[in-house]
Amino acid sequence: MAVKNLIDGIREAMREEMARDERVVLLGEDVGKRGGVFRASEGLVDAYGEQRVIDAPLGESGIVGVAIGMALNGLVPIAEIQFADFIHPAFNQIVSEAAKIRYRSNNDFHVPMVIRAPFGGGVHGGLYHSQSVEAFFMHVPGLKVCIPSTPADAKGLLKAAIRDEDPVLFFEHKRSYRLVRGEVPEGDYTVPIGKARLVREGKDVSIFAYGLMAVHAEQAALALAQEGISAEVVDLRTLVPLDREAILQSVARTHRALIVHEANYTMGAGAEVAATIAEGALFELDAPIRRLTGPDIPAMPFNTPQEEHFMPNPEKIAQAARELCAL
Amino acid sequence: MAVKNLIDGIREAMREEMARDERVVLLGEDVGKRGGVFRASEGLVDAYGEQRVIDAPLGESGIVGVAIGMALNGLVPIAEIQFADFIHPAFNQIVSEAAKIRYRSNNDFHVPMVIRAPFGGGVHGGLYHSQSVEAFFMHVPGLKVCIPSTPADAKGLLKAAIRDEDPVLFFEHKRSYRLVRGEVPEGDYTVPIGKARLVREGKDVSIFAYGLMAVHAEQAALALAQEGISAEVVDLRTLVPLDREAILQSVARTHRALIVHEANYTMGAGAEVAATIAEGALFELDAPIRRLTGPDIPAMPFNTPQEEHFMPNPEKIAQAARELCAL
Amino acid sequence: MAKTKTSAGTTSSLGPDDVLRMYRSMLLVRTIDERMWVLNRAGKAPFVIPCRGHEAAQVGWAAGLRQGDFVLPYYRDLGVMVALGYSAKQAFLSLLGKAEELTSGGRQMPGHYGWRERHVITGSSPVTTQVLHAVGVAYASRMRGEDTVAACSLGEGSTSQGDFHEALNWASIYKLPVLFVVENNGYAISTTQSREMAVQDVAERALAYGMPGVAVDGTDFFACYEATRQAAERARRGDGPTLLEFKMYRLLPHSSDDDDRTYRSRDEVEAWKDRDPILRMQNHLLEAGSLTAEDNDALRAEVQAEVDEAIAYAEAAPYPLVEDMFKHVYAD
Amino acid sequence: MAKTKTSAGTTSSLGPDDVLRMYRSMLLVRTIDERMWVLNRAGKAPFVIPCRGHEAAQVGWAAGLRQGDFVLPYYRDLGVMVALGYSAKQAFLSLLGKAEELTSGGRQMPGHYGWRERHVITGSSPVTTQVLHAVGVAYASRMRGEDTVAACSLGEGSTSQGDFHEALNWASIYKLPVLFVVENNGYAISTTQSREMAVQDVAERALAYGMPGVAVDGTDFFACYEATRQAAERARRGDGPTLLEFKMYRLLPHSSDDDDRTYRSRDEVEAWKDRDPILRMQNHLLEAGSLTAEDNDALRAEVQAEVDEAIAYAEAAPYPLVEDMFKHVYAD
Ligand SMILES: Cc1ncc(C[n+]2csc(CCOP(=O)(O)OP(=O)(O)O)c2C)c(N)n1
Ligand SMILES: Cc1ncc(C[n+]2csc(CCOP(=O)(O)OP(=O)(O)O)c2C)c(N)n1
Ligand SMILES: [Mg+2]
Ligand SMILES: [Mg+2]
Repeated sequence: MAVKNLIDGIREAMREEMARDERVVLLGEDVGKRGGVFRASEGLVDAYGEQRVIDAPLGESGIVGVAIGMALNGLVPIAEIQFADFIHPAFNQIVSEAAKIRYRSNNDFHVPMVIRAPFGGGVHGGLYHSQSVEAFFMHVPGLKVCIPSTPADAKGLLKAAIRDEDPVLFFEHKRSYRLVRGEVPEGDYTVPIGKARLVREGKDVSIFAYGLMAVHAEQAALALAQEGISAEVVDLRTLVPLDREAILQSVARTHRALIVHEANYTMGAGAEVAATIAEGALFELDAPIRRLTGPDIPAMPFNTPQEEHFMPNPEKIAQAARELCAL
Repeated sequence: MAVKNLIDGIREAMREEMARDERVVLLGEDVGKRGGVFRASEGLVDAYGEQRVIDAPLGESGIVGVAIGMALNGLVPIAEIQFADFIHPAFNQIVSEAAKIRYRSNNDFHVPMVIRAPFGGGVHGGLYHSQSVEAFFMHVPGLKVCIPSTPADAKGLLKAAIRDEDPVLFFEHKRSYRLVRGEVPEGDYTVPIGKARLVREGKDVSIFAYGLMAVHAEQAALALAQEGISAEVVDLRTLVPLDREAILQSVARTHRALIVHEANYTMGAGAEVAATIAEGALFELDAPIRRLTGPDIPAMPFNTPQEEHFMPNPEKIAQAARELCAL
Repeated sequence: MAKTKTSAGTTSSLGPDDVLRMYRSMLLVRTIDERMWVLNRAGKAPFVIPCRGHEAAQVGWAAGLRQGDFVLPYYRDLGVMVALGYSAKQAFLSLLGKAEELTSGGRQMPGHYGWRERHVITGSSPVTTQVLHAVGVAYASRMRGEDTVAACSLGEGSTSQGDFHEALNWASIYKLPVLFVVENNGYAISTTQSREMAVQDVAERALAYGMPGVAVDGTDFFACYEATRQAAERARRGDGPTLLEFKMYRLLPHSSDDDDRTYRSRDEVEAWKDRDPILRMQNHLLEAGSLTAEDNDALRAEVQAEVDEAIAYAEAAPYPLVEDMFKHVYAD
Repeated sequence: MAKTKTSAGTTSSLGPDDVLRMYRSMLLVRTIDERMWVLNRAGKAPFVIPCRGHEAAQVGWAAGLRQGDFVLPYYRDLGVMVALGYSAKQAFLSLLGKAEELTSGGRQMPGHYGWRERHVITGSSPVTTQVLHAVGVAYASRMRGEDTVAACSLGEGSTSQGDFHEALNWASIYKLPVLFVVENNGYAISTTQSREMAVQDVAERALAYGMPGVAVDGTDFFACYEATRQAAERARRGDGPTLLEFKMYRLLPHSSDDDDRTYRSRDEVEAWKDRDPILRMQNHLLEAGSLTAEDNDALRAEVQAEVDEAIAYAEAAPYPLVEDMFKHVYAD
C-alpha cells in the first residue's frame, strides 16, 4: 500500500466517486482551475469538466442551497466550504433545510449530499481560519458528522459519505492535510459511518478524540506507555451517529475517561461524550471525567505563543492522562 | 405586587429601559404598529416613535448585522427575531461578529445588544415554529444566553440583558407568554445574569431545567412531594454563564441529577450540565445522571398526538424522578 | 425592463375548456380558503394561512407551466397546488394534521407543500430558502439535458432576504431555466412594501442580475398565465431565468393568528375587494358568454359540496400514530 | 446610472500639498506591501494579503472622506489605513503578531483592521458582514443628528453574498449615509467576475435598490477621490447611499498562500502592469511639474528608510503574553 497524505485520501475519494457515479458533482469557491485553496480538488475540473466541478459565486448559503436543490433533483453534490469558519452563512440552509427535508416530507424527498470543510488550527489562521465547528451540527438530527484522522479513513469515510442517502458534514483538519501520512488502500473501499476506531487498546485510561487530536492522542499514549501507563485511544471518527457503545465499552475496560478536542470547552463534543458516560457507565468510573479542550475564548489568536497555548498537543494530553490516573 | 403574564414582564422591561436610556432601540419584523406577532412590543412605537421602534425589512442577517452596527456606534439595540426557528440566517452575524468583536479588537470595540426570540413548542407550531435553539449559542464564547421562566425574572433578566455590555441571546418560551403568570415587582430592578434560581429545596433528587420546563419541574416536584419524594428544582435561568457552582452544590445535597429540556437530546444544554457534574461532583452521585429531553428527531410535528409526545411535561418529569430515586 | 402587462382576457394557447377548468380551480381554492377560516374561528383548526386575493396569480402561474416542470411554492400557494390537482380533501387533512395528509403525513403546519408525483418540492417555513433550491433543481435538469423548468414563488417581503440575491445571481450566471415568481400583495405581515424595498416594482430587482423582470397585474388570470408561459418558454429555449412579479392584495390578515386592523385601514381593504380576482374572472366569462349564470351557480354548488365532503372526511380521519414520529430522520 | 468616470487628473478640493501627501501614502503602501511579501518568502511572516494595484483607489476613497466619518475596510485595504495615518511600524507589528499591534493586540491575522481613534471599525475574515454594520453605524449617526458618513468596502466577488443585498436594501429604504465601495479587481481568488455575476459593472447592482451606482477607473487616484467625495456629500445632504465601483487589477496572487499561475496567464498580468496606479500617479505629477525627479527619488528613499526601520522595530518587538489571551471575552 502506498503511503499518502490525508488530503490525497480526500482527493482520491472524490476522483473515484466522480468516475463511478456521474451524478456526483463538486461545487464551491475556487474548486475548479485553482483546485481549491488547499488543492483538494486539483485535477478534477480537467477530468470531469466545468459542469461537474463548479466554481461557485461567493456565498455559502448559495452553495449549500443550490446543492440541496441539486440533490433534490437527482444529483449527488459535494459542497466545499472554503474554511469551516465560513460555514455559518449556510447555517440556515443546513439546519432548516438539508437536515429536515426527509423528515418533513415523510420520506418523500431526501438530500444525499456532502458538505466538506477544512477546520482546526495550528496554521497561523487566527480567529477565522482556525475554528472547530462540528459541535453545532451534532445538535441537529437529520445530519451526520464525520471527521477522519488518517489518510485511509479520509478516503473510506468520504466515499461512505458520498454514497450516504442523507446529508453528511465532513470536516477535515487542515493541519493534518499534509502532516498526517499513512497507508491508503488502492481502489474502492468504504469506512462505515457510525463506528469509532479503536486506535490502541489500554487498561488504565480511555482517551476519546477525533481528527488531529486522535493523532496527538496516539502519540501521547506512546509516551505514556514508556512510563507504564496503558492508555486506550478511541478515535470517534463519526460524531453523528456517535458510537456510544464503543465509548461505554472502553470506559468499562479502563474506568477512566479523558476526552480531547480542539473546539471550545463548553458544549463541545466532549460534553456529549461525558454525558453519555455519566448516563450509561457511571459506576464504572474510578475518577471524574476529564475534558481537555480549547479554552472558552472566542477563537484561536494569530500570534504564535497564544496559538500554541490554545491547541491541545501530545504533551498536554499525556499530562492530563497522568493526572487522571493518579486519582 | 400585581400578577402579570410573562410577556407583560418582557414588555415592561423594554418600555422602562427605553424610557430610562434613549440609546435603546428595538428592531425586528413587525415590531412597530403590529407590536410584534406576539404583541411583546405593543404600544412601544407610539411611545418612542418610528426611529426607535423599527419595522425591519425581512431578513435576520440584516436585522442582527444592522443592530451590531448600531451597537458599535453608541446605540443599545434590542433585535427581535420573530421566531427562534428563524435565527439561523443570522447565525454568521451572531457567531462570527457579535460574539467576537470585543475579543478580536482587544477590547477596543464591543457590542451591547440583546437578541430576543420566542422559542419552544406546544402551540401547534410544527417543525418551524417550535424549535429550541439555545444550545447552539452556548458553544460560542462571547455570547450570553438567558431564558426566564417567571414573569418577574422575565422583566428583571431582560433589563439586566439590555444593560449588559455584551451581546445577550434572550429566549422566551412562547407557550409561557400567557400561560405563566406571577407577581412582578413594580419599577426598576434587575436579575443578575449568571445566577441560577433555587425554585424549591429538596433532598432526594435535583431537577435542573429552564424556561417552561422549570415551571413543569416545579409542578412535578409538588406531585412528588405527595409521594414522599423530595425534589429540589433549580431553574438554570442563564445558560451562559452557566451557574456551575449552583449545579454542583445541588447535586452535593441530593446525590441525584435529572436534567430537563425540550431541545433535542444530543448536545442539548443537558449535555453540558451532565458533563459539569461528571467532572465536578462525580463521587457525589448515587445514581446515573438522567436527561429527559425532546427526542432526536428534526423538530416537533404539527399534529396533536406527536406534538404532545415530543414535549416533556410534569408527569414525565415526575416519572423520571421516581425512576432515578428508585435506583 | 419592468413593465406592467395587461391582457385582453384571451390567449391563444388556452382553449375554452381549459379556461373553465381553471376558473373552477379558483372557485375551489376560494371555497377551501373560506371554510378553513371558519374552522379556525370555530376552534377546530389551530392555524390557517389564507390566500384570498391571490387566486388568479396562483392558478395562472401554475397553469403557465408544463407537466414535468418543478414547482417550489410558498406557504400562501394553495391556488398553485389546486391547479396542480391537489384536492380539497388533502387541504383539510393537512389543516387538521391527519395521517393520510400527503405532503408530510401531518408533520408540517398547513401551507407547507410538497408532492413528489407532481414535482412539487417540499417546503419549509423560513422564507426564501426554496429560491436557492429551485436553482439547484434547474441546474440538475439542464445537466441531464432535460427541458424542464423550475418555478419557485415567494412574497415581495421575502425578496429582502439574502437568499433571494444569491439565487438570482446564480441563476443568471448560469442562465438556468428558473422562474422567480413574486406574489406582491403589498405587505409582509404588517410591513408595507415601502419598508421592504426602495423600488416601486419588485421586477426592478432583476436589473442587478441582467435578467428580465416583468410586473404583471396579479388579479388578471390571463395576464399571469401568459407572462408565465412566455417566461417558461424563454427558459426552455436556454435564454435564462425571469423574475415575474404579480401585483395583488392579501384580502385577509396574514394568518389566523394575525389581526390586520392594527396596521391597515378597512377602507383600503374594501377598495381592493373591487378587484377580487375571482369576480373578475367570473365577470369576464359571463360577459364573454363562455359561462352562463346557471352553469356558474351549478359550478359553485358543486364546489361547495366537494368541500363539505372533504371536511367531513378530514374530521373523521385518524391522526398519525405516535410511534411514527420517530421514522424518517435518516434513510432506513 | 452606471457610468465610468474618468478625471482630468485635477480636482478643485485637493491642494498640491494634499496630492503630494497622498502620493507619498501610495508609495508607502507599495513599499510595505513589497517588503511583506519578501518577509513571507523568507519564512518570517506566515501570511500576507497584498494590495498591489489597489493603491490609487484605496488612498483615493479614504481621502474622499472627512475626519470623523466611519470606515469599515476589508482585508485588502492597507492603502485605506495608511491614508488614515496607519504607520509602517503598525503594519509590520501586525504582520508578525506582536503585542503592540493596535488593531487586535496580535490576535487577528494581518489585514484585519480596526482603529477606534480613527473611527475604523474592527473587521473579521468572513466577507461582507461589515456591509451591514456600516448600515447600523450610519443609522445611529443619523439618529443623533450627526452628519458623518459610514464608508465600507469589499471586493466584487463579495457582492454575491446575501449580506450585500440586505445591506443595500436597508440603506436605500432608510436613505442612510452609507458608501458601499467595491474594489473590483476582476477576481475572487481564482474566480473571474463572469462567474460571480451576470452584469458587466458591479455598479449595475445599485439599480435593484433605486440607488446611484458609479463605476470608476480604479487606477486613477483623482477619479476615485472625486467620486467618493461627491457620494459622501450626497450622503451628508440626506440624499442616501451610493454604490461606488472602482475597477482595477490585483497585480499579485490573492494572498501569500495563493498561486495565481493556475488560473490566469502571465500575459494578462503583465498587460495590467502598464496601468500600475503608482506609476500613473507618479507620471502625472512629474508631467504636471508638481514633482521633480529628484524629489521623487528622495521621497522613495525616505519611504524605504521608514519601512526598514519599521521592520527592524517589529521584529524586535515582543509577542503578547500567553495569559493575556484569556482577556476581553466579556467586559471585565
Ligand atoms: C426567515 C423567516 N423570517 C421570518 C419569518 C416570519 N414570517 C412569515 S411570513 C412573513 C412575511 C412574508 O411576507 P411576504 O414575503 O410579502 O409574503 P406574504 O406573506 O405577504 O405572501 C414573515 C416575516 C419566516 N417565516 N421566515
Ligand atoms: C464568508 C466567506 N467565504 C469565503 C471566504 C474565503 N475568501 C476570502 S477572500 C475571497 C475572495 C474575495 O474576492 P473579492 O470579494 O473579489 O475580493 P478580493 O480578494 O478580490 O479583493 C474568498 C472566497 C471568506 N473570507 N469569507
Ligand atoms: Mg407580501
Ligand atoms: Mg476581487
